[in-house]
Amino acid sequence: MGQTPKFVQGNEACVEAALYAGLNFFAGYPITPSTEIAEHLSVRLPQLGGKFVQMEDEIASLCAIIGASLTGCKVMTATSGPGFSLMQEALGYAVMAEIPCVIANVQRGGPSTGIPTHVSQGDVNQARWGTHGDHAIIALTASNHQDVFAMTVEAFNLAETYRTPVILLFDEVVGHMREKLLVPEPGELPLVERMRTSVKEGVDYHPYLPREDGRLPMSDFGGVHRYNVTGLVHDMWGFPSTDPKVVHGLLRHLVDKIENRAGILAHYKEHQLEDAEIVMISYGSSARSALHVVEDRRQRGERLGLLELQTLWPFPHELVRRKCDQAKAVVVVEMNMGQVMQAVKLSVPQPERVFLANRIDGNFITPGDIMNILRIIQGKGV
Amino acid sequence: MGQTPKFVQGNEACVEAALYAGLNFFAGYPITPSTEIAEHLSVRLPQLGGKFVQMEDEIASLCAIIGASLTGCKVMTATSGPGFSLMQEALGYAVMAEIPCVIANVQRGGPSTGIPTHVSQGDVNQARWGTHGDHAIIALTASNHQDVFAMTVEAFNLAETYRTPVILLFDEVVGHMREKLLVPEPGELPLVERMRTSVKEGVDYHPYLPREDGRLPMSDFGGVHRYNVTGLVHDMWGFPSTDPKVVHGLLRHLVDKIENRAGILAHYKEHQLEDAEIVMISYGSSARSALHVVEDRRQRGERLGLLELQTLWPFPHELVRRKCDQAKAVVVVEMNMGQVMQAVKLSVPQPERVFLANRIDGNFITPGDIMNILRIIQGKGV
Amino acid sequence: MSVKEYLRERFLPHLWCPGCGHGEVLGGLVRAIEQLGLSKNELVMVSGIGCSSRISGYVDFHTLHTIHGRALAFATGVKIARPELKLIVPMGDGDALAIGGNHFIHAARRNLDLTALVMNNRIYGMTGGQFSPLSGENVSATTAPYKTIDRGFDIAELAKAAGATFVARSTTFHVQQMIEIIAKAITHKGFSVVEVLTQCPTYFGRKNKIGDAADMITWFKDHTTPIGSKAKQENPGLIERGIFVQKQEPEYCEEYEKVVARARGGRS
Amino acid sequence: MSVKEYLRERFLPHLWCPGCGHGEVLGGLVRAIEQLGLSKNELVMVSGIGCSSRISGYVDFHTLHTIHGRALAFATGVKIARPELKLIVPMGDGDALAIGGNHFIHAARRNLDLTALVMNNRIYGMTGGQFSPLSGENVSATTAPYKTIDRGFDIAELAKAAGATFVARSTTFHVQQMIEIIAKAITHKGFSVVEVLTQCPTYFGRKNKIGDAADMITWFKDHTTPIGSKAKQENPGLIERGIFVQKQEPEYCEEYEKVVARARGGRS
Amino acid sequence: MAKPKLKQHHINRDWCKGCGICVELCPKKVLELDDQDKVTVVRPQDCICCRLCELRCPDFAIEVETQE
Amino acid sequence: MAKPKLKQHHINRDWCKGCGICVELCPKKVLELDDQDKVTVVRPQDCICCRLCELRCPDFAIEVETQE
Amino acid sequence: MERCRLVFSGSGGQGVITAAIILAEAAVICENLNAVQSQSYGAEARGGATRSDVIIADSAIRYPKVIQPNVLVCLTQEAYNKFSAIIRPGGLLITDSRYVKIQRKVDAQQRELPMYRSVMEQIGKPIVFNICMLGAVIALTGVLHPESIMKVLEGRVPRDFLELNQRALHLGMELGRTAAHSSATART
Amino acid sequence: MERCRLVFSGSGGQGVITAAIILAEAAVICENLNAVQSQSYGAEARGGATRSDVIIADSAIRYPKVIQPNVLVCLTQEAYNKFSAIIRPGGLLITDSRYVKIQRKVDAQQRELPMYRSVMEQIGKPIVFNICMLGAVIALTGVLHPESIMKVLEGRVPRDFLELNQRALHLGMELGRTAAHSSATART
Ligand SMILES: Cc1ncc(C[n+]2csc(CCOP(=O)(O)OP(=O)(O)O)c2C)c(N)n1
Ligand SMILES: Cc1ncc(C[n+]2csc(CCOP(=O)(O)OP(=O)(O)O)c2C)c(N)n1
Ligand code: SF4
Ligand code: SF4
Ligand code: SF4
Ligand code: SF4
Repeated sequence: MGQTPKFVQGNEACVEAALYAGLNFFAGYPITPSTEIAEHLSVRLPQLGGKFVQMEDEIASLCAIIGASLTGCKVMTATSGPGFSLMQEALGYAVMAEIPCVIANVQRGGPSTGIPTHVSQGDVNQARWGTHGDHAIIALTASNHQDVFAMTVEAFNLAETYRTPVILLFDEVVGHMREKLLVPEPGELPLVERMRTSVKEGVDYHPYLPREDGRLPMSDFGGVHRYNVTGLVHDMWGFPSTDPKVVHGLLRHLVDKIENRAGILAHYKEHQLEDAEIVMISYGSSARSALHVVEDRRQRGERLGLLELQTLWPFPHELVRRKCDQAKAVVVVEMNMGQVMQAVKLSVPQPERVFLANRIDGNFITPGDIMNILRIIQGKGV
Repeated sequence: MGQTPKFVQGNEACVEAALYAGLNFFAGYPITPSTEIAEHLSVRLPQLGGKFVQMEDEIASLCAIIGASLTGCKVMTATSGPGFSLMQEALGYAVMAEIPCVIANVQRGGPSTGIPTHVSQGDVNQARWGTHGDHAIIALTASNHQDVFAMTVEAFNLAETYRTPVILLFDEVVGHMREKLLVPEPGELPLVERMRTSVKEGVDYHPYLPREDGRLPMSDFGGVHRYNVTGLVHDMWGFPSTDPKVVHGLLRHLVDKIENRAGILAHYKEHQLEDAEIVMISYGSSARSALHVVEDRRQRGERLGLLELQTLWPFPHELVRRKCDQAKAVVVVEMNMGQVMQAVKLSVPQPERVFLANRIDGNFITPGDIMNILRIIQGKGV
Repeated sequence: MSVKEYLRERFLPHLWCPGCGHGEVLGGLVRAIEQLGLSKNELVMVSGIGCSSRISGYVDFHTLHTIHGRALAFATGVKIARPELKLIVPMGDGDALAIGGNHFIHAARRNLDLTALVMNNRIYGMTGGQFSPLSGENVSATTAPYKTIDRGFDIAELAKAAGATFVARSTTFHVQQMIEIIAKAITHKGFSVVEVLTQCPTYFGRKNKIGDAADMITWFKDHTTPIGSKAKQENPGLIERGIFVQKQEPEYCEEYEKVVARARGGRS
Repeated sequence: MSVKEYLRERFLPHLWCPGCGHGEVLGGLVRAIEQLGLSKNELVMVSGIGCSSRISGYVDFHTLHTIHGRALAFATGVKIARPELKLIVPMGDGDALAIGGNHFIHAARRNLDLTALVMNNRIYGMTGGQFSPLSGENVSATTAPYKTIDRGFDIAELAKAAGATFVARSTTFHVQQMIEIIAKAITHKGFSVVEVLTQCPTYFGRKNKIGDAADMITWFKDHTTPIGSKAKQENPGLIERGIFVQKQEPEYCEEYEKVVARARGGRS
Repeated sequence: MAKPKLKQHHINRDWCKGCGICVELCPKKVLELDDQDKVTVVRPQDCICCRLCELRCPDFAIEVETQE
Repeated sequence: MAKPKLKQHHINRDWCKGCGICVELCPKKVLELDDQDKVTVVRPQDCICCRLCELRCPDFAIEVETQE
Repeated sequence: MERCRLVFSGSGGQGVITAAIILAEAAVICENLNAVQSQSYGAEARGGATRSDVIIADSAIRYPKVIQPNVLVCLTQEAYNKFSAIIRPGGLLITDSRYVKIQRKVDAQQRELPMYRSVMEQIGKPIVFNICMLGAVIALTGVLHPESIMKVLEGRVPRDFLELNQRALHLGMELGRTAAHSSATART
Repeated sequence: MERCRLVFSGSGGQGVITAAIILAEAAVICENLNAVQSQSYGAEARGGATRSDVIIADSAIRYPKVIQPNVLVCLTQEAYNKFSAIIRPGGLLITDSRYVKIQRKVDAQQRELPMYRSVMEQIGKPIVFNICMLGAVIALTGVLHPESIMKVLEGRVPRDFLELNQRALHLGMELGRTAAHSSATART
């Protein structure tokens, strides 16, 4: 049955993927345009014996899934801009306490209440820097439902692998549009399960002592190991410490476990980059318009290619540098004022060759919008 | 009397400056290491007939001062990391509704609860990107009490001039240490007062129609002009709109009014930069250690200089480029993992010549720490 | 002044669905204000986010449309800064008591002199019909396909326990009572809470098969009763209408004046 | 098991000030648990931030030291995910009812089966003595140099109105009663709230010239009385001690089982 | 005071959304919706001027004008 | 049941913070603080083994051991 | 290659969005084509004109919105006024004769069909108005087979309502066919 | 040029921080010098050893912390154990003889003064213990004039407590002087 296609919204594809990945606890608070994720889960989770809870707000939602994660559940919450802003404190806690959890942010127009029902990709930098203090984060995105499915599964896998919150940065267009989805057969996509400690009862268990491979086996609350979890800087047992060595060690660990793996964490797709003179870089729904342009112009012989980023954080600087080194010009296509463009400029040797094709008026960026910019760039004789 | 020195904490210097600037409404919620700001104001404001309110949390605190600002008050709140994270949604509202207000974040060790009583400068990027959606922000900082005073007054002035929230990004060391403060005589420092509309009763007043000089005159709640304030995208009357032209226009206005003025907004101090081969860039308390090093090494004939940034956002790219163009090496001294260093790399032509001298273990960075890095760099033969 | 003069007529017809009770509450509110003959310049309306909160767009007062759940926090700032202004804070049930619950109980505790108007349709309308903390058990909603299990708040009880000094409830069926109560609440010195049971035909009505707007309004007639009525004793399931609490206690802004006096008296 | 076996002795002496009542509450709690003979592996303690919340570091349970005001939200996740675990959620008065007020009333509304233990010292200890929503009027604090004007919450009233099914109050003077009540609260099925009046000699005591820890404890003896006592009628100013509410109502996790049943029954 | 006599119903067809509240809750069944789903007065003679339609209309679409 | 007889007070001087709670609230004034501000038993014979000092000590620093 | 770009418009209650979903789903599930459906949301989706876009194609669809529909359906005057201008020159414009008075002339084949009236007269249940509309669209465009629509409906509506929907679908197809013949030359 | 770097340490209740502030404030307000005072906070400032740093100089002070004090005061054993090692070689180490038992030998001039005992015996009010300590520091270092301290105290303590503080200050200065003479050679 897995192979009979479904015709669903992107938000529903995210739900199907989460369940495929083993989600069994969701807590959330409704907000446009992410609400369908909660709505579909309120139907599906109870059927599977999982837990669906509607909390009093987004802060409580994230706190609740963190608590549930510590009991061994695979957990998720979903929100949009304003709710994501409210989650920033608890997000930092999940980073600090190294709690596997997934947070979907289906982006809408901001800042503030903005244009709630219109599309935007304005939360990219917030996903990276929204909570206080130095930290690292993983953020994934996708442009079509099959990829929404794949990236959602990957989000759960990375959350478990690195004991970290993972952000799914979708947008209103992908979240709300309906298209075909083929749900993979069980086993078709690899799943990373909670790594539980092999330490026996009575033997000293260190919840925050990384193994050689960097992973930190966990022990479910209610199990035989009783330890402490805190948002304070803590030692390998999870107890508060202000010892400078401990502080330095913990903060480096939290950042390095992710930043040092930017290479292997980099998910992306490329379209006709081989001989591309102009490399477009895009992600999420904007990548659909960008790809439309590539396919359209290629027919007319223009040497145009697209690098579609699926991992936004840690930013794949190395990948971007590599893919762009032949390019005469790099055009970042996004629906914000150039948040990813800034990161691209940091990646390439010639930042002055990086251009922005964007739209910020709440409407979905069209191939025409992109073409207009390309004309200008080409006019520049690039 | 203004000229008899006071011996105070940095937090108290901030309080004196806020009152000097005309603060008459403060709402806050205690948190280390910013609490002294609230404590001192709870003594001083009532004496002056101003309003001091302790709210139920930080969210309510920021909301309350926004409301008070609309009645014509000069307003402020103060917090630290976790509270600042909670304020992100309301901060975006202040940006969107263009509400003059000042938010002091006395930084402590993060992420999460982190090391509450220890110093850090880890919230620099959060100040820029903490709330959802594209936006611009002004953030100021200082390294000594006289500058804390000056920058606090400037924060109120800029908030009024640009109808925007302004963030004071101090840190635990400056906030808690005591040193001399000379409170300027009244009139000694220029003050920007609330610009109220000259439009008469009955005549159509546009709260969100910028004048040629870009300023938007306000009308106090309770006055003769009744208008609407909202966090939704809105037209020049303040009423919700989803018209793409209105959306585009408003978002550009919100960002351009600040980003386009990065030059004139750039406050800084320079120490012996003229012939400096190594330019150190620092801010806040770290700049004290950096300056210590400059003065110390200059005696030994090393050509070392310091650019102390007081405006962190909008980032003074142009200034930094100019001040560094003679330098063999640029060393950013900060107590985080290189947040300002990233911005500096974006400013200078040779990012590879930018180095980081930092400390992240909760202890205050020492001149010795900086010297060690300098040795390494010099070892690199730079 | 006529009722319509309190409205921003240019924005009518409003964005609410046909039969939405929020329009009736808006009508009740402006009629109450018209009866009190208040001047528009002394009126400030602060609302949050929700269909209900859009009410602030339609009244010709100083209007502050804020963020979800925080209306009372913003209002606290406005009121303490300018105690002479009259504040009206309409909120949806979710706005007031889901995400906004904490500001609700704290504003009540401070006995701040303003009127909190809870437009309780027992659902999240704006986001498309999810259940709210006022839905109560056994209600269908887009996030409760198997019916709700959460118990609902009793707004009046909660407001009372938190310290509100005026607490009342009415419905969109009992329009005259609604107007009368809102007028009393506005004139009350201190924190006043008026809960109006109102209909969301689009979501609550449809999802729970209560019929159209008129049927929902009739439901309020059949399922409510005056406070302490005999009917209530016979059928405890009935919801009471009327004024539950009305008492004088120290009001925050007045108390603050004393703080200023003490400070000026130099006691520290 | 002996009382000490429930403690992480290696961390004693704890970080609380000399005479801090939080230590007495810790003692009362572990003694209650010892009497109930609960196994450490089935116990989860979730606390927020504050001096009080540091209690989770000293008990040898599964301990979750979270963020300020959110303990009950985290606890909601733990409990619903693993209903068989026993949850104890100690909070300071600020933690529970200032920033945490919303989660407090919503956890009560859901009647989630856990024990909320409010260690009420009427002050923010951790941050150095600012007033709290429980300070009440006429109290001196570092942010109330001219004394407080805010009225205080009545935790018991609020918990009751919000839907708690077990509500009680004791003090650090009445240690035996405290132990007994905590034990009853833990065994109660549903949301139980125990408020313990406790002393912060360092800030509340000093600022309000009540004397040392022992004097503060004695204050509790002189200013409290059993619920409904004659003394209360004669002197309404007295604070009542004892169990205010104890009733059985549908518990959230049990109700959720029904949702699963309905879903599996395919009703949708 | 003499009970008021109806002068006329003022109906704002642009504002009326045809929700039917006034129609169904009019004690005298004075009102109906036309084929455009707008309210119309079909039995003015029965109107007792209780104004409930006016007060309950969510859209300010109906006003009852009375004599003296 | 026979009222318990005191065997001894176990005092943990490392844990005792000298707050004086046990001293001041002991109904029989059995305890005192020494010059190091640590609790000591000065009138064991008066002890009625009510254990209030044990129960009220915030620091688990005093335990009352009784015979049978 | 793209087969068809459609825009269905009307008022909230009329079910135009559902119709669009059914059509697109039928294309994907039953005829193994690609299809995307999207719609305009709005806090103001309370009342006002709703719109739903559908693209049906053999190949992958990248840009999911419809800028110039070659089939435009308007079921209310407001929708007609708002959207009629966007139709592709020579496209097909379907309106309901009860709700829409054609005003502006546009370069398109205009079909005013008495869909609502017929549904009320012959079936008496307004809920299937949108299915009737679907029938007309299929008859006039031949973009999909009616069986595909029925198959999707089977998965969506309770058994005892199926027959009702089937009748509405066929009713719409009739209206469409007759219109097609009658005014083959009515190109305005 | 820097005149003096001091570290005062003890337990929370002893008022070492207040003493440090008074000293630094006196330098700034009364002797027109520069001074910085800072202290170690800690959620664990509940009990534990507190520490306060003071730097006094003629010129501007940049780095505000004291790494190697040339004057170290320890009023509890815990503070002594924790901090005695950081003293500058040849520096001045002042301890209270009731609370601190000197153990480790450090390259410094060690002064064990019976400050607490003297305060209790001659004044009977423990609150002025820290002022007595200040007196000793001044006598032993001459870093400031006692009048400056008194001037600052006037601004801080209620009038009727002034005399008390003055006595404590002088008591401390005596203890300091005698110690200075008695053990001029006690350099260990
Ligand atoms: C922080 C935040 N979370 C969630 C939302 C989404 N949201 C908007 S209104 C609303 C609730 C609406 O329900 P209610 O307050 O009862 O008002 P109603 O629409 O029913 O009148 C929600 C959840 C938001 N705008 N902001
Ligand atoms: C979001 C946030 N705001 C503020 C703080 C600072 N803070 C820590 S504990 C506390 C209150 C402590 O008082 P209470 O909860 O009554 O516990 P106590 O310390 O008195 O035991 C505050 C305001 C914080 N840690 N996080
Ligand atoms: S959705 Fe419900 S609450 Fe919102 S406008 Fe429509 S009827 Fe009113
Ligand atoms: S400050 Fe108060 S609450 Fe905190 S530990 Fe000390 S006595 Fe206890
Ligand atoms: S006034 Fe009363 S009787 Fe007359 S139409 Fe309106 S509701 Fe009916
Ligand atoms: S109560 Fe405990 S800590 Fe306090 S003095 Fe007695 S034994 Fe020591």
